[in-house]
Amino acid sequence: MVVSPVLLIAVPLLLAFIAPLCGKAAKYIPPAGALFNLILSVILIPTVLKSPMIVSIGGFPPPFCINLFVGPLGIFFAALISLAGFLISIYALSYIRERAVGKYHTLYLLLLTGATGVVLTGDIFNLFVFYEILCISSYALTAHNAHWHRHGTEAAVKYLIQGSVGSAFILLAIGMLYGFFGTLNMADLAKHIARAHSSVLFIPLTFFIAGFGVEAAIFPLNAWLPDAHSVSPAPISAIFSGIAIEIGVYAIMRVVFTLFGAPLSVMSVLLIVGLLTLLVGEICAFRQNNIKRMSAYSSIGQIGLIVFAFGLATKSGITAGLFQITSHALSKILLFLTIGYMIYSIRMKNYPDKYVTEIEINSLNGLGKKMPLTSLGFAIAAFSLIGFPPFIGFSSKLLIVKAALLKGGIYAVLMGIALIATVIEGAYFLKVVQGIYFRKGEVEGIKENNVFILVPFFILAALIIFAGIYPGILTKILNSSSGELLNRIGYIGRLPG
Amino acid sequence: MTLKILLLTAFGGAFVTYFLGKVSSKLRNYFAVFVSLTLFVAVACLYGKSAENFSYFKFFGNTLVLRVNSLSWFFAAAVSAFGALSVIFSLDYMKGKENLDFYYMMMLLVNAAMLGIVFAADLVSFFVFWEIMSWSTFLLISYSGKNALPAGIKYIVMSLIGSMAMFFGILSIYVNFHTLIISEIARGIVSASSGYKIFILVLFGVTFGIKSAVMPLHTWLPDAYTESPTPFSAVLSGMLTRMGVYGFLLFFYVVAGASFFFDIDAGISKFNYILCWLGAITIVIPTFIAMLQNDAKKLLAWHGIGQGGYMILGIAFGTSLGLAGGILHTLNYSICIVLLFMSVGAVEYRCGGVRDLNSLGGLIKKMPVAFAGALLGISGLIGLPLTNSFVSKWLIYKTLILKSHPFLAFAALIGTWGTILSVYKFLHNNFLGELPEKYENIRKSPVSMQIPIIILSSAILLFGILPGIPLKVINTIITSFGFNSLNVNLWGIASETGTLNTINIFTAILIAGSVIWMLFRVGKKSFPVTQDDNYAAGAYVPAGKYNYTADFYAPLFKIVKPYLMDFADKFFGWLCRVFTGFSEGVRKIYAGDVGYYVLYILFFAALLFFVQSGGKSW
Amino acid sequence: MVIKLIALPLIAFVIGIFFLGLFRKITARIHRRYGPPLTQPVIDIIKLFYQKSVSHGRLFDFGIIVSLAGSLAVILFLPFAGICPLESSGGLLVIAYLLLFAPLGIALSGGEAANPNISIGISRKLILSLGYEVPLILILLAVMTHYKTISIAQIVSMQQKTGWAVFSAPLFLSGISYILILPAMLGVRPFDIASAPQEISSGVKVEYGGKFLALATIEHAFHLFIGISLFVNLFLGGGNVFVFFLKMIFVFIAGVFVHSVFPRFRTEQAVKYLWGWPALIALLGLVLAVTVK
Amino acid sequence: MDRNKISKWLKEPDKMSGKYSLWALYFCTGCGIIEVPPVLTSRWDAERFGVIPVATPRQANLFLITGYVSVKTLRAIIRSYEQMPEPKYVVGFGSCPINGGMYWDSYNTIKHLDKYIPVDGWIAGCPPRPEAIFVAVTHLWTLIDKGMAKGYVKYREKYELYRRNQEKVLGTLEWPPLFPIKDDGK
Amino acid sequence: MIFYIGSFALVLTGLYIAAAKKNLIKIIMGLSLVDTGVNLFLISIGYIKGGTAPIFSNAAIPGKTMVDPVPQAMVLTAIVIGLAVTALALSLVIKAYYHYGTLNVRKIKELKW
Repeated sequence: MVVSPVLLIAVPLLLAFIAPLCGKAAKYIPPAGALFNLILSVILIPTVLKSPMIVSIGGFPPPFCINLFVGPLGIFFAALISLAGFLISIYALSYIRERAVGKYHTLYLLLLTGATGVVLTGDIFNLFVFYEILCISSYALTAHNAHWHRHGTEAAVKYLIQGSVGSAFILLAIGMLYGFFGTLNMADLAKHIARAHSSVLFIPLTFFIAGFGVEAAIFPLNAWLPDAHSVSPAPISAIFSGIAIEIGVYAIMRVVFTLFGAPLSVMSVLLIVGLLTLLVGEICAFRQNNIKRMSAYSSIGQIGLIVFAFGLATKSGITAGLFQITSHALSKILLFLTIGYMIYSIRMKNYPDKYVTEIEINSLNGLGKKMPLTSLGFAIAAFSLIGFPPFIGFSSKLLIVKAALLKGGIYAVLMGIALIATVIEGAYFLKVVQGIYFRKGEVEGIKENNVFILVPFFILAALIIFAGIYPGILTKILNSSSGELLNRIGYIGRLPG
Repeated sequence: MTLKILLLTAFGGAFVTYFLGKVSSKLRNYFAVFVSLTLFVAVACLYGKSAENFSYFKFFGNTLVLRVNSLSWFFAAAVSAFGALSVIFSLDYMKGKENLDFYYMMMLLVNAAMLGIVFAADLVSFFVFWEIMSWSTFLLISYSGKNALPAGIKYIVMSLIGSMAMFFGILSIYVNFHTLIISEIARGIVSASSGYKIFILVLFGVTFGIKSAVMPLHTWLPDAYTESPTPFSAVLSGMLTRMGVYGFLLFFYVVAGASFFFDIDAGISKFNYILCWLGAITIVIPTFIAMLQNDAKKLLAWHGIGQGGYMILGIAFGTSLGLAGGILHTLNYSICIVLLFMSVGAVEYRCGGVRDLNSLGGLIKKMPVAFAGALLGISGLIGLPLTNSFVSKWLIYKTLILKSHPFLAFAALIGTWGTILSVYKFLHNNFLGELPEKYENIRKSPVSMQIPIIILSSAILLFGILPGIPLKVINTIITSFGFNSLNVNLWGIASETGTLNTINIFTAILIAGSVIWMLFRVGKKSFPVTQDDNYAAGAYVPAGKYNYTADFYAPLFKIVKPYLMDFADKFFGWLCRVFTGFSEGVRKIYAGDVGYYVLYILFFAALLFFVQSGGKSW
Repeated sequence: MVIKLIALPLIAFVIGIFFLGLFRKITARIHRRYGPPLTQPVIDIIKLFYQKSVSHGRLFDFGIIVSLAGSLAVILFLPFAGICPLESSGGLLVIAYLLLFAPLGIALSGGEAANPNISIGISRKLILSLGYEVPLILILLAVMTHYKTISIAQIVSMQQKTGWAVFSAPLFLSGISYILILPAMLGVRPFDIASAPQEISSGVKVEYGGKFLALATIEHAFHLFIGISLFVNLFLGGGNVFVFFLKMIFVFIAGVFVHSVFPRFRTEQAVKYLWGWPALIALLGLVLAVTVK
Repeated sequence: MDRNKISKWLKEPDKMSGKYSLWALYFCTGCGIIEVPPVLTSRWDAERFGVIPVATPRQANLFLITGYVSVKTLRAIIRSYEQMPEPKYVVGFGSCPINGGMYWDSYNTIKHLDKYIPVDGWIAGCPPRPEAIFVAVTHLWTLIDKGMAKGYVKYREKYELYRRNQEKVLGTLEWPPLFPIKDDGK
Repeated sequence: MIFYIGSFALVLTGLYIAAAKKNLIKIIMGLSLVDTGVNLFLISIGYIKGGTAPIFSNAAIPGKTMVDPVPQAMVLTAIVIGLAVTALALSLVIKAYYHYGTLNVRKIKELKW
């Protein structure tokens, strides 16, 4: 083993605090950090697929120390996070140029750190800490440019209040678990829980789900999401939508599957909640006039689909959920980035001295001719989210439906209901696509010529299409990831000593 | 392997066309025509070949396969032919419009996707191509902007509902039979329970019902046909909508198998009779609604629905004759409607985009070729003897009568009379009657429009006089479904109970015509007059000043109009409004008050708590 | 065969013209007039051939030829007293479709003339035909379903075994309905709305003069022949030449009586009538034909 | 009446058929038309001579000008006459078309119809009795037989003259000349 | 036991404040109360009545009487996090007041639906 996965967390954390010192060069630090993480995690993938890596920190042997558990799931998420982080930070190079620039980079790196930490750690309290890092940087990023941005502040306050309640729940649950079993190591906890026959264990589980659920944006804990996603600048929306909420889902699933062994009652609740989230998200998105808010609600819907897939609690279901996470991350990031660029261009043209992060759908009319590549990116992202082949969204939908049908019975019926959401999604996204390409707008003198902004589009679009045509490249890592989630015994068995 | 190359050419050609357009528009046009013609030639070369299961790709560990047999060849040939003709027609029609690179790319893409559909031998590739077709169609429908946009949305929403149903069905099949390859499913499905059969057939029925616009699911079609660019309307009506028919054939007769399909008892009636009746309703109501239309393309669009009913009826009825009639009618109808759309396109092109039947007229003198096309087109649509549709309709009627289903036959026949009325209005108001003064100086349609019109017109006559040409292919299709072979000869059907001999009819009419012509020549030579020289109670009224073709069937409307509402459209509209209101309501959940949000969290936690404490299942 | 092919149209022509003359004569007698000679239609036709007509264009000529050729072709497919040269080519369905040529041809021909009266006439004609096709199709279907064939020759031969269809239990309702719609099929009063001379200057024929009108008159004669002979074939059991002719005359005279005493319907009245009792009876007849074996 | 003479039919079918199939244009110009319905209906039954009213000039070959002709009507008369197929015959009915009759000094009535269209025969009377119509018809038969009812030929030959007369009264006519006018050098 | 009851009482009070109060400052105080309650809960898990500090250098004290150090470490972390959150929250509240001119959450409702 040449490199340590600790670096995945340490480097961005370090860079986060170096960034403010760098002055003008600060903006190159997030891409550098994310690229480092990306390369590192990709290098680690083959090793991890052979056997998970466990890194103990502080010299104590597990379960007494804080340890990192770098399994396929963790490394998959780490790679996804760093990929998203890298592309978004390239985009942000020229997008985030005004006002609170320095703070942005620090917070951004902190967010990446938090996210990476959550997925890599093997210790429940450590998970909480990283989760809090993620959350606090999210609150702050939401309020990016709070001084000029009225809605950003409002969204951040609301997000913060809900998030804090959720965090308190998590901490409470951790305390209870510690009170019961006297350990914080997840493998150890899982071992104890598997043996225990306590009838009160459902209390921490409840608190965990309710707590992580806030970040995961499951219905009805997701009221912050449309606000926060819609008002923050495009890269931030993208990282929220593409990464942050998926981390919430990851946390729920880690707790539910690994710690508590996926009891049926919880899984069915999650399934229903996922379905509700999906439907409510799509239905709300259907009537939005604000393009970013619409996309935000669409994120809720997609999360619902992910939770639904996980709620099936079968291997194929989890694989499908993970695939959907990938597909949603790629597509939604592309969607938010393209929307962001459109908003940016319109804003620069029409009111350059105002700070605008959201815009009416009608304002995008006719942009297809002025910004062909961006519009193409938007269309690809939207098509992928709807689930049209040959884009990646199709593959993930295929896997989810297949998983639900494999489980059969009532699950198949619920899946049928879930598919209605796709129709709604198609309706509102395609209306926007139509507007961009076929409506006449008053946009004049807008050009797209910023390479830093366009390059992420290319990469994301290429990934979406490539992974849509060859979904096989993901199946191996996703299969072993889902295996990791389901194989509780194996997880416990990794515990040294 | 050739199929793979064929599809690669089709898809690649579409994208190359786009980029060529950036270089030179002329080059792009030639290339588009070249690609579409190449595809046609390539498909034509596959005639008579039958090869199963070329694997060409792996998707999630499933091998995706292609195949060619008589069924797919039949549809592929039609698709590529109409595609090529539409592209040729586009050359002049689309001249000077915006976004032409995109337009040609999408035309070729739709074409390619349809080829993919008919060549697909496994359900995933079928679905993938189906969806590519759906969204590229959506983009093309929306191409014209303005009114086209709601039409596009309507299309894609209906289409998505259908695709989702199919998606569900495909994966259900996959999960149950562990294979996606059609021939293997066909073997596996024999053992399925009858409830499952109905479930699957209903799912696919919805999908293909939407695509081929069976009556309660047709509402996307009139708008979509009307608002898309006319060459694409031709493709849309000609082949794309008929992919639904292909789907019916594929799923009912190949996947499910004929015996499977007919053995199902769906409660009151047999499944296929339900479908038959849907087909019958689809014939009658739309053809009568078509009479009410004043937009030429909308009128044709309603016929698109109505004629689809014949195909469904013939196919679902499921006798050799009915099946042959249904499949043959698919081809025949497509020829006619493509031709009619092209005539409308030519008129539209010359008259500055006017399609309003109340303001056109008398164009026969100015655009004889377009008129000839329209005349043959409507004759075909009606099913006059010596045009192609006569044969297919005859087959359908005959099987309905012989199997003692006179009520279905009544629906089919009365639909024909509805067709006569509405298409005659189309012809009359476009080409006959007074020529308005403003169209005094319009010119003939350009050559690129005339070529497809002439080709299709001659096809109508050829297949009408020698129906054996397509019937021979269709015969192999229906025998491959396990039906009795028809006794087909070049000029019709020779079977025991009532034969059809188009040569006789042709000869009879030819002889009668020449006799009458000689009689006509015996009379004194008439002298030509202009359209101004008309009897108008002794007054001189220059033609074109007044238009008596507006509101052509006014007396009839007084009677039928109350009964001819598009109830399905109203229902769906109501559903949309309800859904919109509902979604407005649901949005209110996110009330903006953080106190509520915190309460939501608490409630959620409480609910979970409650549920968990109730079911301590671990 | 060839003799039949030549003879049948001639017979039809003679009978049709005879009917036209008879028509005028009987009408006149009912009006208590002396009336024209029976040969008057022939005189008219000869005169018309000598007149110099106007032509509005190619389609104007072509349409009338198509119209008459269509009627002529129908005659070849329609058995007259067992004479039917082309019976094996599609049966009743082909006839039902070939019948379309005549109105379509005239409509096309008139259409090119750009006369508003023609537009109205075509519209009325088509509406009327839709009106009577509804019961007519039901009737034809009842007959075809009952005899399980689409060949008229077979229908006739079966009737000769079992008796007239109009008096047989399963088909008598259809027969009644056919009688009710026969005036509309023949285009006589009260259903001559399409050619109403007083309202729309004889509708489609308003621009016809000379040989065009002559051909249209012949077409009308053929049309009378076809409509009546179809009824005789389907419901009155055919017969040999003489019997067949007698039956035709009988039916025809009944039609003329109706013609002579009724005023003209308005278009919507006609359609309402046709879709009322005749259609209802025809529907019941079809149900009867399906149920009663 | 030689309607049933086959030999004559074989010799001159055009004249014979023209004689016994006179289709009259149903055109009411003045009070004389009041006498036409009795002629056509049961009382006198013109149909027995082959005379029937038709709806349009395209089908007619007999033009009855039944009564006075105002200037406004003249336009319609000329139009209708020109639309009738040849051979065609015009019969002036009553004294008004002949010389103006009781409208002899009216500023708005045509006095001599044959200045504007060729008239093959006249029926005097104010108005004439229905029987006079039969007399006129039989007279017309003789004229046709003798080849004297050639008004339409005259119209063709002297079209220029007629057209000039017409335009003198009516001003410029909207429709183009029926026959080519040779010297257009006005 | 009293600690547990007390801590839960604190949590519930805090949640009530967060859910029911209109003033943003009060809500944040409520959140702080929740935090405090949770912290108290954590401490009381590790607390042993009459226990000593967990310092192993003094071998005389038996391990059993030592209070568990892990919850204390957790609480320390949690306090830091809570502090950060509160600080951020208050600064955001200042901004919110600056933009909206009110602290009433019923009036800060521009983002909804």
